[in-house]
Amino acid sequence: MKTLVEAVNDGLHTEMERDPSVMVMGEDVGILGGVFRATAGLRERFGSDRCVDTPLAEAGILGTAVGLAMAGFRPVCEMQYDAFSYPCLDQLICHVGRYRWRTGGAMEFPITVRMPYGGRVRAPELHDDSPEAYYVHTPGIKVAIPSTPADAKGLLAAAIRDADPVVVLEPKLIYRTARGEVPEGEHVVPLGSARVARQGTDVTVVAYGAMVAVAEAAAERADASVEVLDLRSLKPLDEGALLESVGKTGRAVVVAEAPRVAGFAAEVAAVLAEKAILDLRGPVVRVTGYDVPYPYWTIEDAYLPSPERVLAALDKVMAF
Amino acid sequence: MKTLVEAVNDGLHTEMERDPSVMVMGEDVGILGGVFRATAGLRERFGSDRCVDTPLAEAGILGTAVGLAMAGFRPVCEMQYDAFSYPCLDQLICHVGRYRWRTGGAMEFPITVRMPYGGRVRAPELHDDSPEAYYVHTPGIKVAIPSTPADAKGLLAAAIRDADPVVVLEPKLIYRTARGEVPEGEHVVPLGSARVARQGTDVTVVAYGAMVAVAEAAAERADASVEVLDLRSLKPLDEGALLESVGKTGRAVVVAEAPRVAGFAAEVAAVLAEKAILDLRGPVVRVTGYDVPYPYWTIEDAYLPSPERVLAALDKVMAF
Amino acid sequence: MRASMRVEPSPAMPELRRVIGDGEGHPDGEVTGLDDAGLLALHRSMVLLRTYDERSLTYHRQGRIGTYAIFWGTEAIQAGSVHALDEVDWVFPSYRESAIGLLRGMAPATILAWWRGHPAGWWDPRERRVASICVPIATHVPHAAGLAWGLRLRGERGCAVCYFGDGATSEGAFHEGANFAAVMDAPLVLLCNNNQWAISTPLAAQTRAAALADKAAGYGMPGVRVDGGDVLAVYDATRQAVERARAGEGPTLIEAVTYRMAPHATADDPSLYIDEARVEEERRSECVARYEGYLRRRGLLTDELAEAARADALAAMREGIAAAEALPAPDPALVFDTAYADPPAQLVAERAELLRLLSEDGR
Amino acid sequence: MRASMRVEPSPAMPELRRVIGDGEGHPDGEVTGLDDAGLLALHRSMVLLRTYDERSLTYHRQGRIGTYAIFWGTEAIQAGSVHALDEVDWVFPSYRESAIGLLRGMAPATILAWWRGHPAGWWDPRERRVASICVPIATHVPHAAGLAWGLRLRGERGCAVCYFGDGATSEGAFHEGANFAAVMDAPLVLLCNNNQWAISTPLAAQTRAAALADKAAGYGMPGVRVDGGDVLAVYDATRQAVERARAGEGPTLIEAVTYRMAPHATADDPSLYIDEARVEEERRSECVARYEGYLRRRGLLTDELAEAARADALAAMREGIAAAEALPAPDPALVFDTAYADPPAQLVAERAELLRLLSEDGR
Ligand SMILES: Cc1ncc(C[n+]2csc(CCOP(=O)(O)OP(=O)(O)O)c2C)c(N)n1
Ligand SMILES: Cc1ncc(C[n+]2csc(CCOP(=O)(O)OP(=O)(O)O)c2C)c(N)n1
Ligand SMILES: [Mg+2]
Ligand SMILES: [Mg+2]
Repeated sequence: MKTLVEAVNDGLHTEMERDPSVMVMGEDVGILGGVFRATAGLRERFGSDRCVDTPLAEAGILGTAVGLAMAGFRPVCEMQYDAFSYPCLDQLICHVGRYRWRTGGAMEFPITVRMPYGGRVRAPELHDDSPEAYYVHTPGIKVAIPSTPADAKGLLAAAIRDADPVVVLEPKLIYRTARGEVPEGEHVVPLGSARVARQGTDVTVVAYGAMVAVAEAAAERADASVEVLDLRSLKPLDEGALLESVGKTGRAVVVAEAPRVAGFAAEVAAVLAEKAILDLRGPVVRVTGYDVPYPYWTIEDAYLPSPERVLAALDKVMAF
Repeated sequence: MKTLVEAVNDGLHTEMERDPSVMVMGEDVGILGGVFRATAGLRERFGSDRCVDTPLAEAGILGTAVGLAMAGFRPVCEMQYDAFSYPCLDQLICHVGRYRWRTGGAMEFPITVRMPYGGRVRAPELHDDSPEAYYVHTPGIKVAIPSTPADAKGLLAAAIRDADPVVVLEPKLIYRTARGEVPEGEHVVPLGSARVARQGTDVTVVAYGAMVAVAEAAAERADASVEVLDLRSLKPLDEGALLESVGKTGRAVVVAEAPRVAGFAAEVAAVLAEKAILDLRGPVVRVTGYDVPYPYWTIEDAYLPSPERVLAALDKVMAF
Repeated sequence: MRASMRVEPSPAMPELRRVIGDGEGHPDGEVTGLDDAGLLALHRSMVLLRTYDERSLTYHRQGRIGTYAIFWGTEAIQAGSVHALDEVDWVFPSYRESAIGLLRGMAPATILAWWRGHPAGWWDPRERRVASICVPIATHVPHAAGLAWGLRLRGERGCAVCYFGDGATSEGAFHEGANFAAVMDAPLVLLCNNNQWAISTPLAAQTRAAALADKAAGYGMPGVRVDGGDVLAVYDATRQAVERARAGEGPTLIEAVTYRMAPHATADDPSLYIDEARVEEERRSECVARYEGYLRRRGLLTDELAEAARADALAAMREGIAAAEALPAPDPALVFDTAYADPPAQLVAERAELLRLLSEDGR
Repeated sequence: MRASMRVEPSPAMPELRRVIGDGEGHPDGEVTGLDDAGLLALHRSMVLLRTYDERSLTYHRQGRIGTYAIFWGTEAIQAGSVHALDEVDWVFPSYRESAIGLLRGMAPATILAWWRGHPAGWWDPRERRVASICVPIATHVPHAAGLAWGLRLRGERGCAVCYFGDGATSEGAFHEGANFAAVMDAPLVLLCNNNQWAISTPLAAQTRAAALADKAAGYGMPGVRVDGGDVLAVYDATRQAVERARAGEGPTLIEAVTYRMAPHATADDPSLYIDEARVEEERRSECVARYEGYLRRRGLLTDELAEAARADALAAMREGIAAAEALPAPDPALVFDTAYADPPAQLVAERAELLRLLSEDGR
């Protein structure tokens, strides 16, 4: 049994052991082992050239990672927190997602960016963002979000081995509370395969990250038979699994903690509106964060999707 | 008759005349009058303190605009091109969209960011992006996109006068080709009101910016009676107009040149999937750019939504 | 740590500017602008900050505030600089100067509420010309530059001070803000609290500059390096920078050199990376005692005055935490109510829906 | 323009380093590392670049290439630096050095294809160790820093040169890249083409630094200022920086001072903001003629050799444009085919749909 953050740490150890071109870089990832200790032990084991404490500059981290990739490395960049990743968006959009294309496909940019993300951690502002939409919308970038320790290790391994750049968002709320069996040694969960977290027949709740548990809690209390689909990978999206589940249930609720407007939940709804219109027996309801800054933590519970909000959405969809 | 870029210029003159706290800032906006001449004449008329040539630093432009707003100004920041706005995303997400909230609503941040955007201008890479989704997804930020000269002036005026930060994306492809009557003097097109660009009964094509003309061209050639809805403002979205049109036609195609995945077209489809499900007689089809870097210009026509692609989508929706 | 491989040595740094003596070579000095009352007021400010910080750590341990960024040992930097300002001048704090508003009369309860995640921790920056606490490193440097530039444009005499750390100087936002300030002749004081650590990252892994003040030349502004534990040295450097700023001569970079004498924040475990003996040694020359020694040597500070400063500060904190704890649970509607002046209709509808749901749930 | 209000003058800048004389005080000098053949090879490189640039302007006027960023007058900076490198060293061009690959044997047709918006303008950077042309200002500085750092980690002897303009030094990306390079002891030469303009923005509105080389101290690296019209001065400064880099001594900032002697790009109308007389004056001391004068004074360059260099370059360009124009219209499938090594299934499906539609349309 490992926690989610221990699984990340295990994954990093395993992949660095396996491939000497993998290097980890970021603020405080070395001697401290990361503010969440996700990189603990790497510096002792692999040295300070392969687990690098960088200057405090996120665009510099990702920008130098582009150069390191050109030199043949597979950099794994840690952004210390979700909202502190924004300075790297310029490099991500202009270069990380485009450089392979720019070389006519000749060069690979196997860069992994990982970061803790999401809310409810009782912290001052800007420690709770869910920025996945910025990443998913960016061409050339893949995005994975685990909800279990085993997937945290397996998706990270897939990201590191992928020839394309991948952003892995780790739900920090459940870093230490999600516990589970994690396969020893090499363990890869391929990108683009969703996981049916719970079987059901009446309605599909689509979720990822910390929202999977919220969906499951709602499912537990719902009158209907609820299927919970954990997307695991947002791009590539497992459209097959999504359409299959909604094809079966005919109803869909999408749960995500990011702000609603143009968030990833909209993409899921749009795929259904285009490809499952005949299956849908009711509206596709989104249960999401709102179009406001992530609130002060004494009221964050009101902002975040809760089992109650998911249940209300389920009622609405079932009663339609 | 004015061109779209002349209308922008007219709008800037009018608003700066009207309100001495309005100031324009950006790279080459002063003595040159902007690389597209959108700010031509402002420096001569209002002086170099109100039309400021800044250092070459987009995050610095938007970041100092935050401070200028705190000092009581209404800064209008020009980003020279769409893709060169990405360095300002950090300031936008962390501060421009949050500072009012952070003061408990006490202080206003009436910042306008305007930029030429969109493709087909036969330029080297990174001069053709459609980044609206990054902006729309950001809480606290409003987004407008004109498709006519009159709206270019009116939406810009609304943006400048708005107490909240607004990003205005100006379709550079039609800067000089879109011509039309532009009201003299003060002219405001309120944010949040869409425009029926063409009446129709069978199917609604939702578009904005340069895609409105593409939608209209397709409508012209279509067998069905096509209504074209020009959103004009992406946030606030005119949900009423959207639902009314689709309520009437029962069918929807959404056209946008930005990459499809988690683009703004998904938001439109998601609103329909949630609120118009009983009206929909077929799938909501998106005609968009693709999940790839905007291509080299000898093949950009294949990437961009064309009347042909819209017609194919219309056929699909009508035949459903 | 990788060995420094500098070949051309950078110009020898001048010794840190000091005013307060140590009896070993450095005699006590004096500064312009502070009479006896001013010197004692400065002392009270330092004690207030020190008390705020020490009580906050206790409150955190008691679970009464959340994560907290300790600033023990930087009172000289904060108080020394603020006392060199006028009321019209603006202050741009980072999380490390969260309580700097106290020096402008802000209630401790407000700042404690901030650290309690309560919306009463929000404030209107214009009230006391104290900007909001900045969490993302260095991103407030352009804000301060823009505000100061704006003051100049308005022809006002105010200036601004922006606080940030050594780590912050690596960020692009610092660079762009400093450059804008210089180019726009902004009346700005860039005050770097060089505590030689950014969480676990030592200065040597942050920069190869011989001194952070060396960065000033790259912006065409003066760079000044002072002993950050010497409140009068900080005061004096700030006073001079403010004078330049008001005279239209643009920004100054002040590097206040100190050493981080506490964990980065309550969640941090520095034993993993810091030599605790060094910290202990640094704490022995901490700024409040140094200044008290100076004031006593000058015959200004008596036991009664010192005691009164402490007692008043403690009383303010006792009152502050009580007031913060007495705040009613915030209205969840606040999730929606301050983001937009004129919120999108969709958001208004979502607000209504959520509030209906919450009231149904009886929460 | 606002008057500079600097009070403390920054240290007097050393005169620009020069090697090529002008007969008035500056005698011709010599540099280490270039024998007669090397000197002549350098000349041929300059002529090749000059010819590329002049022909490109003509091709643009003829509608045969799109917008083009003219580099007339910077041949000394480009050729001088590249000739100080080994084949193992990397070059990171901005749009201003679009044709620098010519000096590594890249075909003119490739670069012309880039300016024609044709995918044949794509290249594999590893082939000649020439990175892709960087369009967003300064964003390639961290790339070059990372690559150079990577070379050091691999124990290779290569280094990298990164080219950027005066305007680029205002961007956060420049700052972060330079700082990373210094901290990581990256074997990197930061080569600033200070042509004193960023489109219409003059240096004085870009920075208050007395010299861009002044920024080096802030990163703890040497800063060198050379006459950018003196190819041998650029060569020599680069050679020394490369020596330091290979010795593990980290990066160097070279400021090559010149003046923009042409419009920013073909779309630009500098008459709106530049004093054309000044441009004319600058053009009179342009770098190719200066170097030719030097070579002739040294008896190395004959009319035949000069003529041959021009003729060969012209022939290469003639061949290049013919080859670029002979390229088949690109396959629209290329829209999809190089973004991902392993594309998402949705994208694969969209590709198929679009290609079907395009073939139905008979396009
Ligand atoms: C943009 C950004 N990146 C990362 C962080 C996380 N973080 C918080 S404090 C800190 C170290 C700051 O060091 P320094 O600037 O020296 O200030 P100090 O904390 O020492 O006062 C980091 C990395 C952040 N707040 N913002
Ligand atoms: C990030 C970014 N912002 C803006 C631009 C638009 N732009 C292209 S060239 C240029 C001026 C660059 O000046 P400088 O760095 O001095 O280089 P030069 O063109 O003079 O060689 C600008 C603003 C850009 N390419 N990238
Ligand atoms: Mg520090
Ligand atoms: Mg320039």
